[in-house]
Amino acid sequence: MNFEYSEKEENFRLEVKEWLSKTLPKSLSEKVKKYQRLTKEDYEIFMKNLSAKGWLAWHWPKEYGGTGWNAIEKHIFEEEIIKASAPRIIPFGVNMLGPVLIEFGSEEQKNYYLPRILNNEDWWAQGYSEPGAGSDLASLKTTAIDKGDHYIVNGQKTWTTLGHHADKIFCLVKTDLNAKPQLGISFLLIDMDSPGIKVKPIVTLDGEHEVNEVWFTDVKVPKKNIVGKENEGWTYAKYLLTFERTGIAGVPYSKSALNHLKIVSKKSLKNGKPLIDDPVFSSEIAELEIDLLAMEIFNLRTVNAAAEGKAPGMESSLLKIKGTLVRQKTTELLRKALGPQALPYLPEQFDEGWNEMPIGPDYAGPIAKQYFNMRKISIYGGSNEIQKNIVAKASFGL
Amino acid sequence: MNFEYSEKEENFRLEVKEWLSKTLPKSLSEKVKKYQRLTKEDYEIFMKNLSAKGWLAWHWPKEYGGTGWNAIEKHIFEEEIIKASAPRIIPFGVNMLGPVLIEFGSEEQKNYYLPRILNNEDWWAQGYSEPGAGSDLASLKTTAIDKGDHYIVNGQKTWTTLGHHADKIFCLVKTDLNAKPQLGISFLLIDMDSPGIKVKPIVTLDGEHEVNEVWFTDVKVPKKNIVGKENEGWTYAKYLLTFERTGIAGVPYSKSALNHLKIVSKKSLKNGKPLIDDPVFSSEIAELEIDLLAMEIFNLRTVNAAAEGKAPGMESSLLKIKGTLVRQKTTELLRKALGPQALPYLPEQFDEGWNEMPIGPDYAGPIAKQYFNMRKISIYGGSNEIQKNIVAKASFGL
Amino acid sequence: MDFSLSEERKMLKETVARFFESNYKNINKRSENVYLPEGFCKTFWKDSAELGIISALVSPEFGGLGGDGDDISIIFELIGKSLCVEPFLASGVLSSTVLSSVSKINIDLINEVVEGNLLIAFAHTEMNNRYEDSFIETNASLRGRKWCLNGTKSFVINGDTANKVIVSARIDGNVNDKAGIGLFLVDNNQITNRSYNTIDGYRAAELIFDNSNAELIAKDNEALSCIIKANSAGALALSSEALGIMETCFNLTLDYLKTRNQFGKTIGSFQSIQHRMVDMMLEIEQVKSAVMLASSTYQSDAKTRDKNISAAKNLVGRVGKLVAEETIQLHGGIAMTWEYSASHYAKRLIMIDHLMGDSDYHRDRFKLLSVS
Amino acid sequence: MDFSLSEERKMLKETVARFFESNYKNINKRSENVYLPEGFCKTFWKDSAELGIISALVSPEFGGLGGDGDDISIIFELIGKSLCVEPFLASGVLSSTVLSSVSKINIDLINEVVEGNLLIAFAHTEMNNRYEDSFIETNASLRGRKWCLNGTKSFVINGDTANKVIVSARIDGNVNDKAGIGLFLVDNNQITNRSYNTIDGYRAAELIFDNSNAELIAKDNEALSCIIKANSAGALALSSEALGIMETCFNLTLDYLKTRNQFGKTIGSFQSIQHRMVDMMLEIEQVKSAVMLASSTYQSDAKTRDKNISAAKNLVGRVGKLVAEETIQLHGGIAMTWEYSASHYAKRLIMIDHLMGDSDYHRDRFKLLSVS
Repeated sequence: MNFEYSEKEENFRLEVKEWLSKTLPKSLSEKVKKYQRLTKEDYEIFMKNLSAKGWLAWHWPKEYGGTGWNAIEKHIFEEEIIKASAPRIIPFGVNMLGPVLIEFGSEEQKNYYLPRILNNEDWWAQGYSEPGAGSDLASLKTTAIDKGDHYIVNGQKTWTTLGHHADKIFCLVKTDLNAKPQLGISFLLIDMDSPGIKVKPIVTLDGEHEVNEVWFTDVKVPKKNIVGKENEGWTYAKYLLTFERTGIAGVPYSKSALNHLKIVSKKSLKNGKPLIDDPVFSSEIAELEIDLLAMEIFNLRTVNAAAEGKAPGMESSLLKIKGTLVRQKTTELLRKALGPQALPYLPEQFDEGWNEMPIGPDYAGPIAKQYFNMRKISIYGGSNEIQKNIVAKASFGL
Repeated sequence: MNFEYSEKEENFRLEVKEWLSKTLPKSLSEKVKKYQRLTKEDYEIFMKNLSAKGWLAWHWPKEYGGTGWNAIEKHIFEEEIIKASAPRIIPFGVNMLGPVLIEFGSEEQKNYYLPRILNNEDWWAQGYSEPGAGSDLASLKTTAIDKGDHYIVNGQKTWTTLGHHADKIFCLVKTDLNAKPQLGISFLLIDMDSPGIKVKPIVTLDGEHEVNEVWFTDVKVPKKNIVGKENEGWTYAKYLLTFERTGIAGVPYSKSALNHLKIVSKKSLKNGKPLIDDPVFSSEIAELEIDLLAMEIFNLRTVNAAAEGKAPGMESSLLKIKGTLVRQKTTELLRKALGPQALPYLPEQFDEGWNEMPIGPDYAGPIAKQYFNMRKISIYGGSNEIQKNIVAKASFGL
Repeated sequence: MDFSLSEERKMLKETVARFFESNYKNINKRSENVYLPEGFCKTFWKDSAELGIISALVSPEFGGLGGDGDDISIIFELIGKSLCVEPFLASGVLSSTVLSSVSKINIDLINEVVEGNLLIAFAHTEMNNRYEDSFIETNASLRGRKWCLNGTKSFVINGDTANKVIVSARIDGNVNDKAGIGLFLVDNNQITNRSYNTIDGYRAAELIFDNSNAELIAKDNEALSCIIKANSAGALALSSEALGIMETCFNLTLDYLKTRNQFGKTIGSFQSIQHRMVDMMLEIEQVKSAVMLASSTYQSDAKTRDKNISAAKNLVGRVGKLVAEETIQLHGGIAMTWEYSASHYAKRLIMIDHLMGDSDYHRDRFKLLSVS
Repeated sequence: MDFSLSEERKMLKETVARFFESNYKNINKRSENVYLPEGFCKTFWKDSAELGIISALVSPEFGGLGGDGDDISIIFELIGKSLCVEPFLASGVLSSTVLSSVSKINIDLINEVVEGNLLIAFAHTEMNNRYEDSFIETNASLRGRKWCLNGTKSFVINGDTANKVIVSARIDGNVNDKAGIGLFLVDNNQITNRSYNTIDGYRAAELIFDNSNAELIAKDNEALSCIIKANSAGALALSSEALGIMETCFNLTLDYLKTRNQFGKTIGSFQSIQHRMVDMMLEIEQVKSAVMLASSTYQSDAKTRDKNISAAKNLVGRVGKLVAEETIQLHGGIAMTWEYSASHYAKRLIMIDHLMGDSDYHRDRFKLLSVS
């Protein structure tokens, strides 16, 4: 066995790295490093550069304008953009809707939407979750009533990430009201400027606005906006959920956070000495580093299997669980490392251009906020509890 | 609030302590301290002394020859006998069958059995568990078929502690074969020398023989040996399970084990220095000590409530869970403290009179063995999982 | 043994509970108070004083009506339940503990505090002082016959609106020496401050001393033992507050589990969730027990007091993390929102571990004190 | 990247698996072997040698057919699954690693080991040496031109039946000095031993050296780096063995959960049990990953080798405890019995943490090595 990358793969990594160093504005990566709020434009700059390079659709086959990369290349690409502190690629259009349209969309839909995604003409949002249906998507209540050539949509979606920037939203809606849960659901594309749509911000516990509620009141949606067949939306939604996710463990995020943790622990003092010299605290870091090291190999094993065409089974679920635990633990130790320096909360500090003196060291500001924010990762995208149910059912026959 | 004992209680403690120092043979407490195997006589010596003092039936009301102690006195008594390294009081007759007979037995049964228990004339065993029914007592399969003036008993009991010493056994048996689980069960007293009874030792993972299988083949049991009414044995069994158990958390055991842990950690060397000076290891000890300190107060709160006549509810279950975890953690740290010294296994070392040189320090021998043995405490007496089910059902309404 | 509260304390508990309930009913009220100019509600504070809540934190010897460990713990458990941000900790516990522990007692000053007329903050923490008692860089020197302070104190809770501040400063010796420490009383007009909210809703400030005039109230051993006592009193108060928060978190979660449906059943009917609730309940009972022990021995010798308080605060740190994280996880998304109270309880619970010594600090202190 | 085994190794794995399976089928067979005079089965050992299993642990350079990290890890994972007690660790890994790492290679000796004719034990641990590489009290001195040893070595696995023993001893310097260490080869007729079984079924011995004649095979830096390499090789072997045990424990538990009924349902149908099984499975995958990393970098520079092996052994210690305890707890009483195999797997798994460095030791070593 040998876990080193091939020369070809190393060259590819170098190409990504060099491209990023040339095209990613320093001011932008600085904002990301400082956890400052990103504007719509900040995301778009990076995504437009990716478009120009032909790398935006990194999960698509070549024939549709994608990269055609295998799982290892995707993994390298993702590692490098995270290491470079680039903004994240907003996944809703390019990584989520795109693959669904490629697999299930009509020719007309493909011809219209895919180029627009490739050129960043539409900002897509995802309309899955509802107030009464978190991890249990099958019990959703938003309805789309057939009115001949259009549907009338009523209901409410929630946790819509960056929905306030969106031009369009893909939604799961109930088209057959009498069907059982999971049945009678359709996959619908909706313009956000349709009359009757209202976006309300949700402020999260860290005081930030990233997610939204989206309310639909008698929203008219043309019938051609349905993807695939009526009442079969659940199949398409599931396709997305099982879609190969090489990055699910968030290894590069945890690696960079662990690195940060070591730096902070060197600077934080306990009894006048660097905290990292405290045997108990450094032991916690060491065991976390070991967990992460093992998880990186576990992740690579899965990436490699995917590159060889094997479908990821319970590995995705296990990596999701461990990935979130490791990442949360890193933010916890960062918070603990600060001691009382974790207390101050200056929301204005995360605005672009803020250049007052921080309270305490410059790295302290975002840390407690990040700790609380990161509680979400074990909840969304199928909570860790749901992942455990999936594994138990699929792998144990229990 | 004030957690100090009253003068009366302190005097009582002194009385117990002094009595123990006078009557408990030094050779016996040494055997207990060294975890040596106790003979039937070892147990009986101590219990006979208790009888003579009138303290054997420490859970019984005065009118039946018991002590009539309240929960705090019982708690003090139990603490002191453990501190003195006395053998444990075999509970099956005096603490288990006794209270059941007092509550549900016929006058004839009370007159016959209770004095015999008080005078240690019978060694009782408990016949509840069966191979197919561990925590799930209701599904037991041992049958007692009505034959007019007697029953014919067939079946198998298991985990019968010290059953190889027993003269008599109280059993739960199925008397109505058509009844649903929990119904049709009777509480039967059986002579161990009845024809058709066979006791087979179970050797546990630590190589010791304490528990047994008891096989019944066409065993004839007189009808007068049934306690209470036929088919209502489940009620009496439950009475025992809910019977006030002030010692369920095992606080005095854990306190003495923690003390031992500190001594061992002072003697064990790491890089030539006492292990207790290792910051990580001593931190584990400190947090365990804190857990135990809190549990001791939690236990006292419950003892106190019991002394005031309040029935213990979910507290018993919570204390059982935490008590086993703390005690198991203590044995784990003891094992870890030894390092490679935990490896040797000399079963003969636990025989009375063994006086060869031990391998390594004299305290090392029993430690790993004890660690493995203590895995049982979270399984028996209603596993920790069962305790959690009970709490969830009773306290949450979930 | 006596596990019950005296009749007087039961009444106190009921009165204060009712008062908090009617004034701090929902989380929006609290959020409003957080953004008032003072970072808390002056009227509420004044009303609390009139009701005798501050008085209950001070011993009769100094004009109060309580001041025992049990009093602190009763009141702060209720503070935890209502999540109130009034300066009970700064003025009611930390400063009044110092003022009533020095040898030169200023009874008038304590009276003013008890009546809520005067707000006094306790400024000991510095940027490089994690939680240590004697690690002090702020400098005190004599100019003629007047003391004058130079340096910066950090994370001073309610340090911006306090009328006066009790400040620890180094008169002599090296930064971590146990000797050479002084405690000073400083008027707020002698201090420049930069104030901000903390992530858990309190108001704190950096206090800058630039040749600030100061009155010496204790020095050397006396000063250090006052600092230690104040920090222990604060840790006891915060442990009790944390207990109140944990109980609330548990109840909020239980209610949610009973009503929220997923896959056609209440979430609470899932066994894995039930077992986690039992784990939480058990640990909260442990915390309750540790807090009871700490509060009942608060009046003992310093070693017993500090050992039991460290045991409680360490356990609070560990269990607090469990309860805060489980409360959010078992709720799911809703507990991630600002709108829902659980998120604020969780934040305060976590941040209590960053005040008056975290679980690591108190574990180490317990270790030292438990060696007999 | 290459996560798969070569065709040769796949064949090796299959052959060895089949061999273990047919010779070590049930736990009673193992218990019999444990109580044989040697503490293992000589016939089985000889057969293993003929099949090439010892050879697979030694590099072709020294007459073996393997010797890479992957070879060690394949064979010891299978040893874990069959729980066999033959002296693969002592003679196959520890001693042959030393013999093939010193500068004065004695190829004939290695051949004898590979062929199973000669059993060599590695005696480094002492009563006061926890897991340290250089903490050595046993003394070596020159009498004329002959080396002679005095002292006691403890917990020497298979030290009683070994024909020869490799012994670390101090030639010079203080007890924990890195310099002044020698490695010696000693005939068993020079040694008094006291032998006993370990709680996990192995045979070990105390070896007493009383002016024992010894042959020096390495000293100073060379000796120390051989000791470190042998200990790392042993830790890799034990980590792989632990992985095999964990996989077996998991499968035994899963089978039991599927068949055992309680309250009218299989235990496995309870959600809280299912979630704990997922936790176990996840951690076993982590261990598998860490062992893969460690074995694939075994031939790298010493620092990389030792760092990754320490990572694996630390994780094995932590996860081993989880798996052993959960295996017993989820089974219930049956796993407390000597008769049922799970108890023996659990015991070996736990005791592996007491060999070649426990989880604390390897965490500390990882800490030192991960500072770049």
